[in-house]
Amino acid sequence: MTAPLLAIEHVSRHFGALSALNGVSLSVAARERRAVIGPNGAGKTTLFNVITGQLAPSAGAIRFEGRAIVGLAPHAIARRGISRSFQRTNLFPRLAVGENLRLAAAADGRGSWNVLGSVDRLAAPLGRAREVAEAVGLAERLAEPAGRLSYGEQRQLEVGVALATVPRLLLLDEPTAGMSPEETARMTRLLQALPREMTLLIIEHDMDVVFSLADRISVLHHGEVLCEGTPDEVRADARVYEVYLGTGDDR
Amino acid sequence: MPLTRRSFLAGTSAVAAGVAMGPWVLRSHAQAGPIKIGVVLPYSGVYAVLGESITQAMELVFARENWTVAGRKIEMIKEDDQMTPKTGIEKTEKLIESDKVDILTGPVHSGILLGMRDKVHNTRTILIVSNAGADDVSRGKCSKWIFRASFSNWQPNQPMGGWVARNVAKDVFLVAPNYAAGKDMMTAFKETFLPAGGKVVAEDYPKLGETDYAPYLTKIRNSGAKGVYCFFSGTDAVNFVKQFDEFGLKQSVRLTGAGFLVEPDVLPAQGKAALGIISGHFYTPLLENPTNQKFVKEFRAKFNNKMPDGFACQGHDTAETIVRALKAVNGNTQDKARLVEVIEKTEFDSPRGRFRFDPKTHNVIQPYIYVREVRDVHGGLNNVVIDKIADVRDPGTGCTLPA
Amino acid sequence: MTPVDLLGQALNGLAYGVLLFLLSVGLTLIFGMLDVVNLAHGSFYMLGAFAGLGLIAATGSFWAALVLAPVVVGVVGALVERTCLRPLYRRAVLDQVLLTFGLIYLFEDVVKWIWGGRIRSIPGPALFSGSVKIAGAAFPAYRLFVIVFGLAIAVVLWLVIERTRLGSIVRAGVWDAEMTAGMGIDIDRVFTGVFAGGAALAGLSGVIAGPIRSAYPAMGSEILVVTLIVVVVGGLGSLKGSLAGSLIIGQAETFGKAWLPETAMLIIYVVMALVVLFRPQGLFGRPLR
Amino acid sequence: MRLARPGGFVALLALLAVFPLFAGNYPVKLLHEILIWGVFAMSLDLLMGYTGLVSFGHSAFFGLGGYVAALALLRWPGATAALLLPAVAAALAALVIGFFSIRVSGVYFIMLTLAFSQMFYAVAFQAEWLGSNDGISGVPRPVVVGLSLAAPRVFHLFLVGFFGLAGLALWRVVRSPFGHVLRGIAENEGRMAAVGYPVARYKLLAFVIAGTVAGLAGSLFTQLNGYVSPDAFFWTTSGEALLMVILGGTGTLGGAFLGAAAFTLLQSLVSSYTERWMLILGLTFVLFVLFAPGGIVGVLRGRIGLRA
Repeated sequence: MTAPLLAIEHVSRHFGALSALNGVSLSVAARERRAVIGPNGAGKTTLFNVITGQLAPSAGAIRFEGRAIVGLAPHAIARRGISRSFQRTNLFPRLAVGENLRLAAAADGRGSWNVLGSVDRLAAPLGRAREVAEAVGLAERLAEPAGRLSYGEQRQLEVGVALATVPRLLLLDEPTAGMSPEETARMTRLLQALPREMTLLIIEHDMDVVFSLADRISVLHHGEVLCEGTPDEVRADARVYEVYLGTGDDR
Repeated sequence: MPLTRRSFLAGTSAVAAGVAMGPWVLRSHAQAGPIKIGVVLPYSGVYAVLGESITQAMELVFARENWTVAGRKIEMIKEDDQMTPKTGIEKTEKLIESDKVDILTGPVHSGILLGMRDKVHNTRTILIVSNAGADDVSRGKCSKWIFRASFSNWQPNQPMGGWVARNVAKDVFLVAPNYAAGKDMMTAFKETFLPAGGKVVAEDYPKLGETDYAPYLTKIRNSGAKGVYCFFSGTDAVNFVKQFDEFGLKQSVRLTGAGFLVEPDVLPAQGKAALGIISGHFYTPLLENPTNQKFVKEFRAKFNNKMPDGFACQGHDTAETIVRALKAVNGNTQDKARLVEVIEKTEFDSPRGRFRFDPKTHNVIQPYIYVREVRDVHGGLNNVVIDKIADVRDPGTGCTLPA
Repeated sequence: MTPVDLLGQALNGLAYGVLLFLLSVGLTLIFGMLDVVNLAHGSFYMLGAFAGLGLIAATGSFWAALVLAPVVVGVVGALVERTCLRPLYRRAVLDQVLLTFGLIYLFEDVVKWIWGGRIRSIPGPALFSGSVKIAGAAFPAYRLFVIVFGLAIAVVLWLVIERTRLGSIVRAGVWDAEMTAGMGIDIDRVFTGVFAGGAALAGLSGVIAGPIRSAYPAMGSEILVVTLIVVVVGGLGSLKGSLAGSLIIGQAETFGKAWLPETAMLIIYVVMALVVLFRPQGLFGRPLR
Repeated sequence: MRLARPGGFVALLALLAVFPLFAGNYPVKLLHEILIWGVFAMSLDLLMGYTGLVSFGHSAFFGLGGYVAALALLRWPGATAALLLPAVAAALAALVIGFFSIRVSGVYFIMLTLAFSQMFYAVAFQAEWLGSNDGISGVPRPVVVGLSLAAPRVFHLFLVGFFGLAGLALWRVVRSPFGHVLRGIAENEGRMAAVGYPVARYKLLAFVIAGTVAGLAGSLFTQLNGYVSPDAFFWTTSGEALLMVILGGTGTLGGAFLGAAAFTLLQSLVSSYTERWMLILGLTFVLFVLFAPGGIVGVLRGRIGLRA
């Protein structure tokens, strides 16, 4: 068996007396599409924040491609090949859509230290930005400031920015949150069409999206992994119904 | 051509009447306009009161002449230097280049004086310094074009050293703001203080603009000094003197200093705390010479009963120098070199005594440095003369005129 | 340095520190709650001194001025908050900087207009004129009064902020103004109140400082920087921090002047830089992020 | 950004170059101040408008450039002393100050930069070898490539050239890939880090570039006046530069220049006519903030508050 792409080992994170993560262990294989579900307050977003370095874990280790990443700054972790989208839209509102994507695509730093040159000469990131815009359905809106997009479009761009860095591991935090059914369907198709080389870790509340996308599902509850398995296994697990579906998370 | 010439002779006959014919006539034509006197002084901020005193006295002198000398009007162009070198230099430039003033006067701030020095020197503009005392301008940085009708920092302090050692105390604590003027003044004081057997117990240089002297006063109290010699002016002088009294030091330590410490700009704010302070200065409004009596009377009549101070005396002498020099050249301000020669020889009775410039440095020779004590006389706090030292001239080390 | 000397200097530092506390506590609460960098805070100090001067002239009593001048300055503060700052809360920090910077010029010139540029001395209360002997050395009675009075104000403020409903609203507001507004509190009025209160305290310190440091128009812009330093050293929005910062800076500057007069100016900046480097949120500030 | 369009910019420079042919010495002197303060304000705008770093300590570099130039020119009046040394000194200072300041943000950044500049002020104000309060005077203008800048016309062209080059360089910087990264940081620092930008290092380089340009402006200011004083370091110098930027319109280099021009003219002209200049200046700022938040450029665009 090959080493997992992402290995989370006994990670905890406390906020004062509150523990948001409590010894979470999780490993994601390369090319896998993994969904993380759980009721609100289960610690899902905290888990993402700990992986991407926005928060330091109180205890535990995280390895990406076999190398420890705990303690690295967010930008350094991103450079290793992990990219994420945010639950709350987190864009560059006054910059054009194309510029949002180009900045992300150029984040590897090549060319970005050029102090006197022209942005127009950065062929690779510009190309990548167009490609991603095409993929997320914003090819027509490249020149529009991101702040002027509709909510659904901003969600698409949110994912686009995460995609543009060409990550090996993509973390998506509720990409369809607040979307209309049509928008959700489009987002699902978009995600399904992503290349398999891009390993996916997705937090999602919409079970249709989860079941149509995920190879495996991890259920988080009270900062702990309740269970893990294929969609069918999880669907069959009574505990999941109890804590999550059954208790009627009202969203 | 003849016609033109005749008509303008008629037009300028009043001016030309006392003037030799020939080339002079042409020049008078060029000079029919007013004589412009540039003034760079602080008119805002704490030091505005200094600028005001100097300006008022100048206006008084010019008004005596009906604002006309040798048939030409006198026009004062006042600029606020805000006590900042940047602005002072900019205003100097404006007066020289844009207003094309005939004679420049000011400033209060030594830094501004040093900053404008090269500009003035290079453009051959005549500058009569009406306050700033930077010694350098009478030493290495003296200039043929610069006269000083006020004082050099050295002047009020050097004679005081020996006097304090002989009459006040041998163990003295020195305090002055930490900048060139403060240090220069203390050095000048020591020149005569040490040879007269004085001993400097300690010296401290608080920052300029210090508001709380408590740490220094505590040190003075515990140093065992019998006297303090200091230089402060403006806000610093008010706060130092008041806090000196507040700490109860006046009972055991005699406070002496350069005259600025207790000039009328700060004396009212100091109040009773200033009583008994001994200071050396070239002027006090109580001087009994007739020129001063007249000056005080006119000044108080014109400016709402305000007492003139040393700054007013400086303004008076600046303006008086200008008036006398202009009369001597008959209003011809074109020939600058000649004007310089005339100013150099100007001599008159000033409120402070017989006024003349030292030809070696172009700095005023103080007729006297008066040793004064603050007393409650003549219906208020006043600096009463208790002794005087005659003919105090700056050594002018390193000055070689004409430069 | 003898023990008497040490004691004397410590008292000097304490008197200065207490003055800084009265100045900085308003600024720190305004910072913490309104998120406003109020560069005009020094102007309120200056206005307090001049209002005190006017009121002493009118009433003949230092004590009347001590009570009334802060009220006058507080009203000016409330007006400034209502008319100038209110429209800016949702705008960039920069706009507030520019506005309050403009107010410095404005207040300074208005005062100059009314009172002239001359330095004015504020007569202290006759009760505390002269000096008293402490351990054999004379110390000004008025400064002792300042120390006691300032510390008393600190205790009162602490009680108000820690023990009253108003105080709990202010504390909540410092942490999260938006949330406080969500709790159904009229946050606008609280903002005005805090700003006016801060201004009044600055005015109070102006009156208190007057008999020691005199009154002149530039006094506000001169004291501003050290006040800001106290706030940063203590931590934004913290009453405890403001007190600690004031006392530390007060002692540091006083002993700096006594021992190394020519570098005394530097010491407070060094203290501040050290604090910011090793504890960026200040001594009692809430942790950054 | 109309001013920054290449054609317009060249025309402006040409106009500035021939200005002394039509104007007296005093307007020319005012123009020189505007050019130097304009460059100083533009360098600050690189931080404020483009990187989102509100520095209240930019005077540290202006003053340092001025003092280094003064000390150096008194010994060796050449291009090295006039340009190279001040630039290097300012760059090094910016590197150190920036390294520490960039670790904090917002109000703390404002305060820390303020404190650093005040430290310089304290040193200059008290150090005897720097002339303490009086500053350093009698600084000669340098001889650059055989031309003496003491000649007014040569100095004028030198200043216009300096302004042109500095303006062009900053214009290139804000349009370069690096400049775009800065804008991204100003817009959303957290996201820039999340996609992989080492944000602190980009900020530091911006800080160093801005500091270097400010140092050069300071050096030129010393050369203009033959004089430098501790005021150059004082926090109000930073404050005035901030005002210029905001007055002109944050995030537009041309606006910073316009702001410098407006401020300089306002201060010089108003103070020649009335003692109440501080009141008028203060009132202008207050009214500008309340009613024209986009600055002069905002008003010119007619769309107040909306920046492209």
